[in-house]
Amino acid sequence: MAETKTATKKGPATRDDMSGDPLNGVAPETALRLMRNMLLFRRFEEKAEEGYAIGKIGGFCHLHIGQEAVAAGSIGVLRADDYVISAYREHTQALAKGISPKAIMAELYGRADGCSGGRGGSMHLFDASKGFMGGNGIVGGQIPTATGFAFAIKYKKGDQVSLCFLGDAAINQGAFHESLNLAAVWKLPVIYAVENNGYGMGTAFRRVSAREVKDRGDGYGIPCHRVNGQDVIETYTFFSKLVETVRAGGGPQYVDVRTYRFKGHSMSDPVSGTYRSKEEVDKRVEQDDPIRMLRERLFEAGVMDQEALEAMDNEVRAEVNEAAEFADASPVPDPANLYQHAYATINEHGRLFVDGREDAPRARDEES
Amino acid sequence: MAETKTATKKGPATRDDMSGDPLNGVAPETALRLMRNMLLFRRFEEKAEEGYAIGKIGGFCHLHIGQEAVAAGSIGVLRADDYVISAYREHTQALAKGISPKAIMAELYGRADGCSGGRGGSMHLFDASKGFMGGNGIVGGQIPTATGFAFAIKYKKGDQVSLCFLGDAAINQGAFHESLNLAAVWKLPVIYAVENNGYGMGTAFRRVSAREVKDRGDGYGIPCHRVNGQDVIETYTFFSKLVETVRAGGGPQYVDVRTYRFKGHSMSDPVSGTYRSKEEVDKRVEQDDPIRMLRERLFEAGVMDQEALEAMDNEVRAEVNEAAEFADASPVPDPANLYQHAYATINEHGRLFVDGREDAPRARDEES
Amino acid sequence: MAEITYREALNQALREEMVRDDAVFLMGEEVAEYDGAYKVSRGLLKEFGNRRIVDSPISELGFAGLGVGAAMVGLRPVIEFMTFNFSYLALDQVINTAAKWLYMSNGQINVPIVFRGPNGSALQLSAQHSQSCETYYVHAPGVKVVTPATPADAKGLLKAAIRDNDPVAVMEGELLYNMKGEVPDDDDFIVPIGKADVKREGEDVSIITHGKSVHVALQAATKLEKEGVQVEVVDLRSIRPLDMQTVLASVRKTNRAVYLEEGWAFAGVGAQIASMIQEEAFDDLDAPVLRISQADVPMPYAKNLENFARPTVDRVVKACNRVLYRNGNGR
Amino acid sequence: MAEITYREALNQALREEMVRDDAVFLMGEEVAEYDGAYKVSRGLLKEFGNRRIVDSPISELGFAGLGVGAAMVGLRPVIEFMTFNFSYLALDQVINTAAKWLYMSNGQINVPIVFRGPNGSALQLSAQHSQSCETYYVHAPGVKVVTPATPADAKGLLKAAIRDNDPVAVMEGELLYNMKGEVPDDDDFIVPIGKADVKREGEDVSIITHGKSVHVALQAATKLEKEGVQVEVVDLRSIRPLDMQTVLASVRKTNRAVYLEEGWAFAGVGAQIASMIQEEAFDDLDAPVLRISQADVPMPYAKNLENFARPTVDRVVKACNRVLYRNGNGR
Ligand SMILES: Cc1ncc(C[n+]2csc(CCOP(=O)(O)OP(=O)(O)O)c2C)c(N)n1
Ligand SMILES: Cc1ncc(C[n+]2csc(CCOP(=O)(O)OP(=O)(O)O)c2C)c(N)n1
Ligand SMILES: [Mg+2]
Ligand SMILES: [Mg+2]
Repeated sequence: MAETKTATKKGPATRDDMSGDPLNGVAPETALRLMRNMLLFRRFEEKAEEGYAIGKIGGFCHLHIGQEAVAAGSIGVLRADDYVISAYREHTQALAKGISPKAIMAELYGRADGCSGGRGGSMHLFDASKGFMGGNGIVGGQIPTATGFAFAIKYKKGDQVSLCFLGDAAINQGAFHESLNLAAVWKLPVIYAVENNGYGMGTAFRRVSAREVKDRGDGYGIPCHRVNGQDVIETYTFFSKLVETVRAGGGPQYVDVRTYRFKGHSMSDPVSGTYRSKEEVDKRVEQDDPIRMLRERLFEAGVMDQEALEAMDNEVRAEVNEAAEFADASPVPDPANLYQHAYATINEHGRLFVDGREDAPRARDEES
Repeated sequence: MAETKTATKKGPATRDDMSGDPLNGVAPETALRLMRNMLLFRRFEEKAEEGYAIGKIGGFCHLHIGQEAVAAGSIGVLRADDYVISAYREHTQALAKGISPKAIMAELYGRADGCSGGRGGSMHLFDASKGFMGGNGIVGGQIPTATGFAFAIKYKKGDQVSLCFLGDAAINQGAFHESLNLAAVWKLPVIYAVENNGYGMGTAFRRVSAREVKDRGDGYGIPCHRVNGQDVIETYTFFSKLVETVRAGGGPQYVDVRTYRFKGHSMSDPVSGTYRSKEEVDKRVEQDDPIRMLRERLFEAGVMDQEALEAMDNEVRAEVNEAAEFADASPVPDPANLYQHAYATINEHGRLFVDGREDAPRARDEES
Repeated sequence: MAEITYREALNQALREEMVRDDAVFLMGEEVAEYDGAYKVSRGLLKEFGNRRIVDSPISELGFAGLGVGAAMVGLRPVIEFMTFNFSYLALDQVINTAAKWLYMSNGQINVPIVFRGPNGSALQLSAQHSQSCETYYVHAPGVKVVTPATPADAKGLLKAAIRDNDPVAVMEGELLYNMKGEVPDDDDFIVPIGKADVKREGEDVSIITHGKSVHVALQAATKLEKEGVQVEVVDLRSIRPLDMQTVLASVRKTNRAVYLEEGWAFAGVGAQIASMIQEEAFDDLDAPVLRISQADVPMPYAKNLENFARPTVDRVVKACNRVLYRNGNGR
Repeated sequence: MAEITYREALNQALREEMVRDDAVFLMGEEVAEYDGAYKVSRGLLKEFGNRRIVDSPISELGFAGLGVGAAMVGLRPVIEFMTFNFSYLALDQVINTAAKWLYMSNGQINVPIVFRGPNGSALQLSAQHSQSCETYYVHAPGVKVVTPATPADAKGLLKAAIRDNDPVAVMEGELLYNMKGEVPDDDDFIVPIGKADVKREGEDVSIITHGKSVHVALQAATKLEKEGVQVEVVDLRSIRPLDMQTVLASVRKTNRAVYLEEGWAFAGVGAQIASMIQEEAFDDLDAPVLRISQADVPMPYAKNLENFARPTVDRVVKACNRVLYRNGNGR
């Protein structure tokens, strides 16, 4: 593993309860599950990177490497019927919410068995049955949607939670502002989790904001929190409480989740060079690798040893390889279905499609 | 005058300097000018109301009665080359920035001599030569524009100020959020003055915001202020300082200007009934009339007496009557100019207008 | 059948669908305590309470997007734009989310939402408040657009829109709200989306139109009748989906067509219909399809300019005469 | 004359106009330190500093609107949208402010602003990132829209746009940035807005098109030439204003026309042009004007679906054959 070489470094992992428990009260099996998830996320993203390099994956592709603890530690506390929606950097979040690596990889490959039938690609993963409601490629576009999920939950008197991921750069969008106000006024069960990796593409957050991410939540009457998103135990513990608060009627919450992107913005962006130095990235990778941080905790707690970790890693790698094989074997989508799902029913009174193509569905009445 | 009957009531006028000076250090001639302006605004709006009732004015028309001190006390401290932009409730602001009552009334009447040539109407008053850059009918739409004026001022290393009026309800728009952040990041010379009259149409602000107007400016790193916009002396004193601060490079400012609308939202909205009680309105009109408040100060300071006030009022009434007569005598715009100013030059290479009308200007090349 | 106003028809449609299905709610500026800026939702707050009739802040992007999210998870939001002019602010949510979620999710997530409100010009509301916004809603696939011209169509189309599983924009007209007409009482009265309506039959020339302009077309038809010209008036009612069958049948009968619309011509609805007619009925046309629209300028405030900029009855009559190659007025 | 890329041509245009006029500045996401998401502004920060090359937050409505305000008081902003897909968020500022201020102010306030960036699809960018946005910009009067297809046009039109006193949208293409072509070195080289360009002459059929599709049209022309069909390719270059003179001259010569566009058909540019052609050259047409466009669905991600949804050379060839009433392939 990449992080083995830094095995002796001490990370900034917190010990909230002062009990000396390296897992901070998190059950060992939970901690192991978090480790497995994060490993899966890491290996999945590495595989995606590979797939992109060999041309199996196209379009825009944004990796979550370095930010795995955020997905594992937050979505990991949710129920199956809670809703998650995100932006375009959402592979691991989709995995965390229960979409299989196969279905996601097949989607990245643009295949019929993909979780979006090959129509969405990397930025648009969906499994409504698992409460994963998409990736939105428009920065900030998912924020009102998540607010709408929360509105519906409250309307139906449910106790689910709507979890909305957004990047630090997204908080400069008007959609953020309008949504937070709506959520505050109507006390909606929604958590706005800002994955604050410090950059929006090549723009450091401090260059486009006079205040910090956490402070930008002031003004709405919504509790503002900050958590170290590299430390999955801290993240998990924090979100466990927060989600229960929201479920119990605590209303909307705003979280500055501090994290760091280990890779470039997308596949075309180098890891470092223009907007951040190699030194900066190297230092953060060394200090803030979420997998290394959890490994140290697990080893210290005696819950896992190097051997067990390697076994787990091999298992996960096998799973990811299988996903890639599955994806590669999956057929491309059938062009005969091109028009399907543009509307709920494509065969209506009147023509829905006016491109003049022979294969475009005609109006119901025109066929007779 | 309407406010005569409350002449004995004490208003909440402030005495900042504890000197006992009822004018709080504001020069008597300035105070008299403010009074004249507010009287002019009041009489102008009453005349507009009349003009609407008799069908001389059409469309939407929003009166500023009750809020006169805001316009007088803030725009009153500006230079001719400072910029002002507002929403649709902007008659008095246009007057304050120096557009003549005649040109504004003619605009309301939809006449060729109107300050927008009869094309804008009540919501869209302009005089670029006086720095009055319009009324925008899209709630919040003027906020980025004002920010752009400030950007240009800084770009050209000027020392003007951009003053942006918006309603309390406009702060829930994304344009507000994006603009304040841009202004903060680039330290632009702009003042966002929220005319906080407590309502956006029939919606009380507290129903659509979990925090107060002043607090909604938190989060941007911009100084947030509050001022009593019914007290023109307080408003004038406050804006005098604020404008100097901004002119000296103090960067963007956010002001919660507390005020109250004495009339309905627009001509079709009753003064009270649905969303605010008659008692509420009556009480505010009685307590918070800006003209009455200044009159008391002036009388107390011995700068003006009832007779002088009445003389001033008569003068102002005459001016407003003249404006109405001028408007009525002004010709309607010439339909032959319908296409003019849709573009800077209407006779270009290629057709700009494709409505197929014979009178539409043709392309330059087509004519030959 | 009762004679009611267009406003009452919309109100009935909302009321009936809310009674029928608890998932239906109405959200927008002033829809609750104020009964709607144009009083379309009169009495609904009282009947259904503020859970289902919801006053929103002035945040078009936010509340339209909130509605879209709510629609994805089982509700049937009716989002009122005070006028469609303000909905440019929400367009990203309409086009990039509402219109695409079903397709991008490969059919997993329906978005049964209605966007409604007045569209087009009223009286001297100037450039920013007088726009006909059809083009912005019909261009991208994924949204349906209907434009009721009568009280019956208003009720039937709004009910159909609420029951529809796709996003539907219901574009009304401020100047139509007070119009009266016969409307079926039946709680299940629906006007199917995608069915045009021949509002008047005639053999000589077809005026094809939608929305408020239907009434201008009917006036032009009356005028022309006096000159012996029989005009057929086809009201699209639904712009997407589009009932080309009815349009083409009319053109094949009259061999001449004029498209009349309130809004601008450039890439307007008329452009689409005119080009389809010539594509599909080229040999049936005895004259080009002409289009009558607003003058290609922002709508001016002054009454005389506004009237001059509008697509008037006279302009429609003139266009009909042109496609009939006659001089008009019996000359 | 030098052979440079479309990207370099745009870069030169920006540079030259910035040297020429201090009022010109460039603002957008990643335009400065990152040299532009597509490297169009490479080196400009270094040359002009951060007063004039300005990285903005992700606030399309805000910074587009800021540009509009700056333009009103004497600057000449060039606002880069990273792609036009994101500009739906800014549409209110484009249509309700930029496009209307001059008119509403009775000619007092000019808005000399340029909105520019890539438009249309690239490779597998899916539904939200592949849209052709012309319709949203051309429908309302007050904005001009140009769509350069070659490096020379890119340079000449961007320079013209920056010097123009109205808002101009310059719609580029991600897939065009690397294309090479001859470009005049002259600092005052301008391609006038409103002048179409006959990119290839022919007698048999006119393909009228704009933007990236020009190259598809040229390929179709080459293919058809082998079958003995002489195609004329008319590149509008400017959609508003529209050079109908050149379009009509071509149609009057060939008597047959196909409109090709990248985007959707419904109320697209092709609809406008097709309807104008039949309005103004009805008697010259030997066949209906056909339109070839993207399939009427959100752009799917999978490569095979994307290719299937695109308006391909084959589809254009087929349409030409149809208006020529021939079966194609010499059959
Ligand atoms: C509305 C919009 N503007 C611009 C873009 C282009 N863009 C894609 S990602 C991105 C940066 C977003 O940064 P952030 O929100 O911090 O998320 P991160 O990539 O760091 O996860 C930009 C500018 C976009 N997709 N949508
Ligand atoms: C974007 C937009 N949404 C809605 C409206 C309709 N509208 C006009 S004024 C108004 C209320 C605005 O209230 P506020 O900003 O407080 O200003 P006030 O009228 O109190 O001066 C509304 C909702 C509009 N003009 N623009
Ligand atoms: Mg980021
Ligand atoms: Mg208000």
